[in-house]
Amino acid sequence: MTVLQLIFYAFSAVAIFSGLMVVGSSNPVRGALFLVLSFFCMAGLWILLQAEFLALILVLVYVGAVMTLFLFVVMMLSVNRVSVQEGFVRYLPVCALIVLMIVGLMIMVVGPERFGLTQIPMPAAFPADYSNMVSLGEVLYTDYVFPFEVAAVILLTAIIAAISLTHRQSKKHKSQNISKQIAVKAGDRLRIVKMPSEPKINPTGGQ
Amino acid sequence: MNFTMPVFSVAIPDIFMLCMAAIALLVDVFLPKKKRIITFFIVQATLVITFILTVSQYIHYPSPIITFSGNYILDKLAIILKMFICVVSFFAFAYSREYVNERHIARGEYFILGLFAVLGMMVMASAYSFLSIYLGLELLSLSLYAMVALQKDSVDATEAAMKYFVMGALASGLLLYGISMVYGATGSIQMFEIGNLLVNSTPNQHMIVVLGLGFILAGLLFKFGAVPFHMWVPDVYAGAPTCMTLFIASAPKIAAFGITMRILVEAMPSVQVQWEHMLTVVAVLSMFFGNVLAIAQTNVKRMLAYSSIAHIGYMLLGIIAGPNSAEGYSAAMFYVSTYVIVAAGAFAIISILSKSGKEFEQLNDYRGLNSRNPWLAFMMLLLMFSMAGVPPTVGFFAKLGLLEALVEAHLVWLAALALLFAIIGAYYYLRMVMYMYFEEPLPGASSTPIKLAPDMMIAVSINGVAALLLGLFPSTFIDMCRISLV
Amino acid sequence: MNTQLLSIALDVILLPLVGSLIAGFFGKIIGKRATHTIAIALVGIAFVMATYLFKMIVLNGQPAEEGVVYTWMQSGAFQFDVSLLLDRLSATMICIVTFVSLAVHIYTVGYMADDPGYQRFFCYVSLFTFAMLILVLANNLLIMFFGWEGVGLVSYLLIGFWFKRESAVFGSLKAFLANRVGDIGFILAIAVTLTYFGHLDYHTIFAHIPDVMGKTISIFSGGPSSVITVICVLLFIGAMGKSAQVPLHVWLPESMEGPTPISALIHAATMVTAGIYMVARMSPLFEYSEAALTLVLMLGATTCLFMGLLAVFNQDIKRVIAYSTISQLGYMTVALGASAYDAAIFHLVTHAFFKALLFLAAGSVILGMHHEQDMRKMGGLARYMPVTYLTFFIGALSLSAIPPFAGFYSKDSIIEAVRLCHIPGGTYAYFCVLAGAFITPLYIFRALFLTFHGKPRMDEETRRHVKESRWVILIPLLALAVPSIIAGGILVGPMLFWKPLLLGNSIFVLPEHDVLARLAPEFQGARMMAIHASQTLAFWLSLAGIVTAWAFSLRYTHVADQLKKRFSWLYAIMMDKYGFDDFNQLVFVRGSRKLGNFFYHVTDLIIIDGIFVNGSGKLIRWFARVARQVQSGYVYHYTFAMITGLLVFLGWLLLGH
Amino acid sequence: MFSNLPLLSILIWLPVLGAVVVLLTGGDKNAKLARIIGSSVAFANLMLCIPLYLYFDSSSYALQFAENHLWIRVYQIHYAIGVDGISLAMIILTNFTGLLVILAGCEAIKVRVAQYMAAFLVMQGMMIGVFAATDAILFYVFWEGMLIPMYLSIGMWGSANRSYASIKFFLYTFLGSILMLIALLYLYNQTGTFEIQKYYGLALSSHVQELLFFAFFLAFAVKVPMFPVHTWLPDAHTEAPSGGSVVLAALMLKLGIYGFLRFSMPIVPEACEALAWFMIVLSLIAIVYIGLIAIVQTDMKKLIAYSSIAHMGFATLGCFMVYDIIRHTANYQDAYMSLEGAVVQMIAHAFGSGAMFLGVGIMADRFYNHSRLIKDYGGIATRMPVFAAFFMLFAMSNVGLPGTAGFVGEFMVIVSALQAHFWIAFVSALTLILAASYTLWMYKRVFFGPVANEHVAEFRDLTWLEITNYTLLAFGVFFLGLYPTPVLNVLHVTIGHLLTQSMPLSIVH
Amino acid sequence: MLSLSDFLIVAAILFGIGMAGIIINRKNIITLLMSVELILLAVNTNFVAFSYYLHNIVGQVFVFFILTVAAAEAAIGLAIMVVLFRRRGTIEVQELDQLKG
Repeated sequence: MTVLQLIFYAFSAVAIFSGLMVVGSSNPVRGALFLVLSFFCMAGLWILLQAEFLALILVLVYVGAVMTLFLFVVMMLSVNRVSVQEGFVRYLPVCALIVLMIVGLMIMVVGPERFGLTQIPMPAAFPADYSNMVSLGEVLYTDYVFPFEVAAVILLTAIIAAISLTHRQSKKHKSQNISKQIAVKAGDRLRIVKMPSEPKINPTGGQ
Repeated sequence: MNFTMPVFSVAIPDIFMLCMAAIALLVDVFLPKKKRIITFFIVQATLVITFILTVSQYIHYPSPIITFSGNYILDKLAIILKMFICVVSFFAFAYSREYVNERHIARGEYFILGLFAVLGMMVMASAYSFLSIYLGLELLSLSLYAMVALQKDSVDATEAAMKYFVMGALASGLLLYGISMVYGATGSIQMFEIGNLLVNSTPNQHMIVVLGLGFILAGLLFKFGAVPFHMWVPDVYAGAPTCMTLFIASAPKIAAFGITMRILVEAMPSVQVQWEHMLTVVAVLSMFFGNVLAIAQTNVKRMLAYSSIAHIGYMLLGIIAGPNSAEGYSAAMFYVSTYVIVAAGAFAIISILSKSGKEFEQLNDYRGLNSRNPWLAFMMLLLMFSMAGVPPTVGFFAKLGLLEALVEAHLVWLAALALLFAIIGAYYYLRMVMYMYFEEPLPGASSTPIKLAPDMMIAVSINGVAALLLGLFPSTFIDMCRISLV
Repeated sequence: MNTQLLSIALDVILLPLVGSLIAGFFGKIIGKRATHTIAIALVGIAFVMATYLFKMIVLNGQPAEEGVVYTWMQSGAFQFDVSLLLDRLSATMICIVTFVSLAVHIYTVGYMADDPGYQRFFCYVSLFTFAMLILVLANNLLIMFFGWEGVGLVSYLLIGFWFKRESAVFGSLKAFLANRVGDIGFILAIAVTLTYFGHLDYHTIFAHIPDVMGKTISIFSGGPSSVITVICVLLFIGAMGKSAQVPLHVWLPESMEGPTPISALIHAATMVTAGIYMVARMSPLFEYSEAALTLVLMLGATTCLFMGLLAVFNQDIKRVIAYSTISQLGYMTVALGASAYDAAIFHLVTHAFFKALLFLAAGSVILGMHHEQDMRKMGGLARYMPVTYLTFFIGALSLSAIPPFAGFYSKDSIIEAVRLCHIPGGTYAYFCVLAGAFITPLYIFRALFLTFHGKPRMDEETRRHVKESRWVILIPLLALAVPSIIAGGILVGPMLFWKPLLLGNSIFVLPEHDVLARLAPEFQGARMMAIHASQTLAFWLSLAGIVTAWAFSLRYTHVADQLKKRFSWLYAIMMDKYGFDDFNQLVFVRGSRKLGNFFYHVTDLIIIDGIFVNGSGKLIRWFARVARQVQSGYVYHYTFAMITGLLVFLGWLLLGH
Repeated sequence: MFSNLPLLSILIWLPVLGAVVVLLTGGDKNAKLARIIGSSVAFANLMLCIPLYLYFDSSSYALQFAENHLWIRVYQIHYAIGVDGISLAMIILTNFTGLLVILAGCEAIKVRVAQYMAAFLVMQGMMIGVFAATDAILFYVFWEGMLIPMYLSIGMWGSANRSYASIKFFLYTFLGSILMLIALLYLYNQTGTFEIQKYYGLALSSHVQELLFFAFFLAFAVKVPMFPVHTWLPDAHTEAPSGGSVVLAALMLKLGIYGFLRFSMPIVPEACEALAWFMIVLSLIAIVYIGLIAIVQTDMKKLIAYSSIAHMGFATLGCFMVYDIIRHTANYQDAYMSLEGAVVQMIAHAFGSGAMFLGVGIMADRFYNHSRLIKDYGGIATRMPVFAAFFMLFAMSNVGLPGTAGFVGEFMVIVSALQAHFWIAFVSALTLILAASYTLWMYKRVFFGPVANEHVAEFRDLTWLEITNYTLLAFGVFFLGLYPTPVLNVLHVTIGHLLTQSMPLSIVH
Repeated sequence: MLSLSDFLIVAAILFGIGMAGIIINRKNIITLLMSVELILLAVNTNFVAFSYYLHNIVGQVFVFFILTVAAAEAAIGLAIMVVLFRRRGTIEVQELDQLKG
């Protein structure tokens, strides 16, 4: 076992474990932290694949920004306490079975039979002056300028959406809503409740 | 570096729309609240101009142009899809105006996000690589999620948005996984290249592509809302503000059709047998469950949601028949575009009948609509019969094309099955008509005549009459669909 | 060819129609008086014309004429013309029809004077005359069928004339349906004829008989049947319906619910004889089918005897006469079966006179009794209604075949003819007609005695009002009485024996069947025939009948009662009219309704509608209700479904291929 | 003058246009105007039939007054119309009935008059379209399009159970016609055209022919309707307004027969020949079984509805006996009568049962709760003598009395049936009794007897408009009954041509 | 030596965990969002691995965009969740059942 393999298995194992913890932990804060862990591990794997730039981005953007956002929201909504999960255990076997089967199918296809080293050998090593970032940058602003622009628009959209969704309008001004006034029905204003009348009391006292 | 400068001019409509979206955004920010209606007009104007630009492209670019390093294509399909998208979106926004106005929905943001969604669809229409497809799809989806949630005071709308979002995210995850597989098998994400590379694929490649196909189809069918990836449809349609439902139910389906054609027909003809089989099952299930479940509904929006599932099933028939028939794809395109018009009309009627605080969604609300507003009832009638596929409405000719393709492709049994489900479907459309025409309105306020704003009336009339006129004179429309898919 | 006569014949047909239309459309406007004047005048003219035609054709011996009025329809190889045939037979018939019709028209003026449906009645009666004339003058089976159904319709309308009366309406329906059973036979006969002869015109049919004679048609799996026999049997089934032969006779007694003039016109003199006429008309065909003739003979004989028996036990004066009519029709049928077509027509003629007479007289009685028809409530009416009594008596004698009344000649000829015929079943028929000779006077004189003799049994109130009817009623009676007496004597020679016969070549008899020709040598004139009657068994049987009737109904009524007790089972059968009605009610009426109900409620409503139509709808709705539970609202269920779906597809795509 | 006009198109679209105009009159405020416009359009349409009849060349089987425009390029669908003898007869009948229904509606319909007029005018136009269309898809469009106004008219002006009946009607017929659509598409794939004429004499394997036959069968059998797909009809007829019932009975049922004549027989002759026994059996079932069911009906409209099914049995019988006849006699001429009988029966039935439905409507409109139950009536003849007389006439036509229209078709078919087989003729002749039983028994209970109750006692006799209507119908009944030649003359050549087209090779040789 | 399939298998497993997280999770939506992130992570790993072994930069470009979009997606998802929470006071998945049937 080479060092690379060792690193690979270690990172993979941790990544998978923390993935499981993300799904399984009952506390979202802990889940988020495990997610961060698995991101870290996967970033490690990416570096093994010589995608340094992306690995760094992953850590920076995800761990630095997105996960922080997650945690922020969790804290803000104070939903970190969670009620007991009924049904979790009951449905777990079925769900697990389905997922295992689907993963099994996937592995069957992507397994060594097709993607082993015999089929796809290790690629030739990059030249020494190879820079992942450069080669990525070269195509990003040329060949992929169109997707790049679209991605920018997506971000813009996300900004607009996030703001307009979470922004609460201040109720400073008061104005009439005429259509509402017109649409109102008598039944909305006054509800006549029918109640059983009082039992009749004999005024003479019943004697 | 062998970089060639992209032909920017082919993307002028998209670029224009993006610019206008930015302008609208800026304008909206600085407008006082009362004048925010201007945003609406800017958005609508953008759509109109984009439409015109696209039409001019139709004239100027008779042959396909692939540019932006293969990420972008401008062919007849893209142009016509864009035209449809613009038109349908225009109507969708037009209907939204009053609806949005009456409720606590941030109006400016709604239309701006809408414009971004339209932009996303434009990107989809022109996308020629998986990357552009994905990005366009996300641009569309993210806008839609947000727009559904924009009615922040509505329990249903927020819940719908949340469900839509979660499931949509899962679906794009599936799609991406599939894309990664195709990429892994071919080393390319560009439609044309993939198509070429897969022509002589090794069995290994083939297997991987099939796996990818399964995931990609799951993602695509989710966008269409086909069984078993349909579960979001009824909830989102019912929960979203009606004008939003109208929007979701209309233009995105056209865009989704576009990318489906690109992926299945242009990139993956090598696994045609597989996707035909899978689509067949999905189509049958969709037609069946869509139609059957619609029967059980009392909420009109939900009913139409299920009906849209069924209609997607029908549309898929065209794609299934496509490889073995001359007109299959164009029939599917005709079907989806006319369905979109009809569905938009139906949701539009619901939305313009709905008043804040009194949504017009239950079947019972439609009792005696004929005596309250005969014209509106008549429009609804036309739309319902069109959905049921009764001639001379356009729905019939749409089905006719599909069936013709199926018969040509020797799938007569599928045609028969489709029609059998159409009968089940006809039941609930007829029930709708029954409520409108045969029943007396419920006593009380809901028996008074309904007055509508004239622009709404005109828009609905255009929609309804289109269902009839496109039926009487469908030739041009069909030809457009054919041209785009030659 | 001289078609002048034919156009007169056409006028004869159309005049009553005009009368009918006037009475029907304008009756209310022009009033009763004008209505009956016009109707009577038109029928009168028709009668005069008919007489003229009779004179020209029969007496002067002008050749028969036929002609097409217009082509009704032409389809493929087949052409159907509205065409008329005026020959000796039809000329004779139109005379009788118009004469009886005229008598009834006049009689109606008195009989229906107070009825609110006066004009309507004239409309119907004239319409009936029209239809009957068409039937008679038709030149092909189809047009005959037109008339045939036409008279059926009018009969239906007339029986149900008093439509507020339940029994009348019921009777009319029954009459129509029973007739329709026969009509099936007729129309099938038409169909067979058309198929094998290619045409429906009489002369064409007759001309092609040799071609068709050997042809067979397979109906039963047992083996092929001769086409001609099939046609004849089917035609005869039609005749059975109209001419009330067993078992299709059931309607005739019920038809007595109609006004009495109708009973006289339709159910005695004219319509019921349509069947006889038809068989006579088709004699060339029947002659070639011994099987059919046997059937005719046997059924006629059965009808003759057994229906006569029923008359003996009936208490309703009109019904007695009605059963008598059936019985007499049986005689005619027997004559047909014996190939003595001329005798049948001869009896038809005499019967028309005396039966109309009897009916009208009975009507006079009923009118006098304020529409009481039960003979047990009559008695001793001779004193109050002498003219009626006299005419009824004449009719009864004629019916009883007492020489020299008209009925004698015709009936005696029939009995003699049957005696001589060699057709299978002849012996049975002979026995029946002889027994009939005893039964006939028995019932009619029983009726006579019960009605006109003995002590009056009506209530006091009625008795005070009983008086002789008005002259408009009596004139027809007297007018009919005359031919009832003399017609027989006059006609017997020319019609039956003297060559050339009165009906001449209208009727065709094979030489080996020609019983009348065999009788002819014995015939030495009407007077001699009457005198020789005393040597016939039939005559004595008739007398015995009269005596028995007298004995049981006037003298020894208690014996009758004792016999009734002794043979109560027999009496019960008689009272049940052999159970035909019960049988029909049970099997056909109730059976068809049961079947209909079963089909409707079980097959249609439960199986087709319930299970298939609504059932599939319900199934789908049920499934929809169940399936919507899957749409639980939970995101994890939704995604679960998605992923399961994906799994299935992946499994299928990856492993299945 | 008329030869240059697109007469058929005018006939089709004038009512539709009229419907639009009528709708523009708006609500019931302008009911009177709506009535006037509606009836004048219907009248104008009927008048237009006169040149149609006059200029029709009955010595030619070719399609006349033909118009042909390309409609949908992709599928080569043409707006192709034209008439032959059969369609001419049916078109005239449609216009005749159309006018009657509109006139009847003038009196009977009090609410949503404009919509009523419009619905029926559209229906009329569509039906003319069906009879005139010579392009399969055009035919189908009209065929189905007609369902919409019919559905509405049952549902909007029908009685208590109208929703169920209307939906049942719609789904049933929809179910029937879808398979036909597939069959048409199949043929299109074989020939590359939707022109019906091009389908004739197509060499199709017998297996395919049978499949096509059943596809067509379902469509047309539902419309006719034939046992066992007849159960929509009693409900639809019963619940429909009387005008709707009239259209259903007088015209819509005919479409089924027309379909058999236009599609099944000439396109798949071998299958028709092979399965003729099947059709004959079903027809006979219709005649007897349905006749028996009709007897026990308690609802007048249901009774007449069932009787309609039974009568249509004759039409189908007439259509499918030709094979047996020709096999037996080896002569085309002999089979004419069978087919012509079927067509005549269609027309005759329109008069008879149409009039009876109108009659029930007339009674029900006078009854306080619009009951159609036989037991609620009785003694009508006392109160409404004129009506009773008219109704008797139509009842007699229904019974098939010679001299009325009802006789002609039945006669022709029964007589032809004997050429096929004795027992077919016999069973079909049973209608003589069955029809008489149910019709006259109903007549007896409704019209005869003492006046049943105080509601009946208040009945007034026919109004002038109703008398006009009934006189028109009576004219039709007598005309066809006494002198069917003009109708048949139009048919001969067409029927002859149809026969040669519909004979499979196995018989011809 | 590490083969391509090793990476792909890890990715597949992560992908499965992500899916499982969505299916079995009944508690809060945050976990759902995180599961989606896991799925995207798996996909990204796929792309990166392919990119490396196929010597093709496109995979990495794709990942670049996925990361961008995922961030945007997360933002919108969280925003919607906030809106939902404000409206309903809960983000429990099993209480999102107003719309059904």
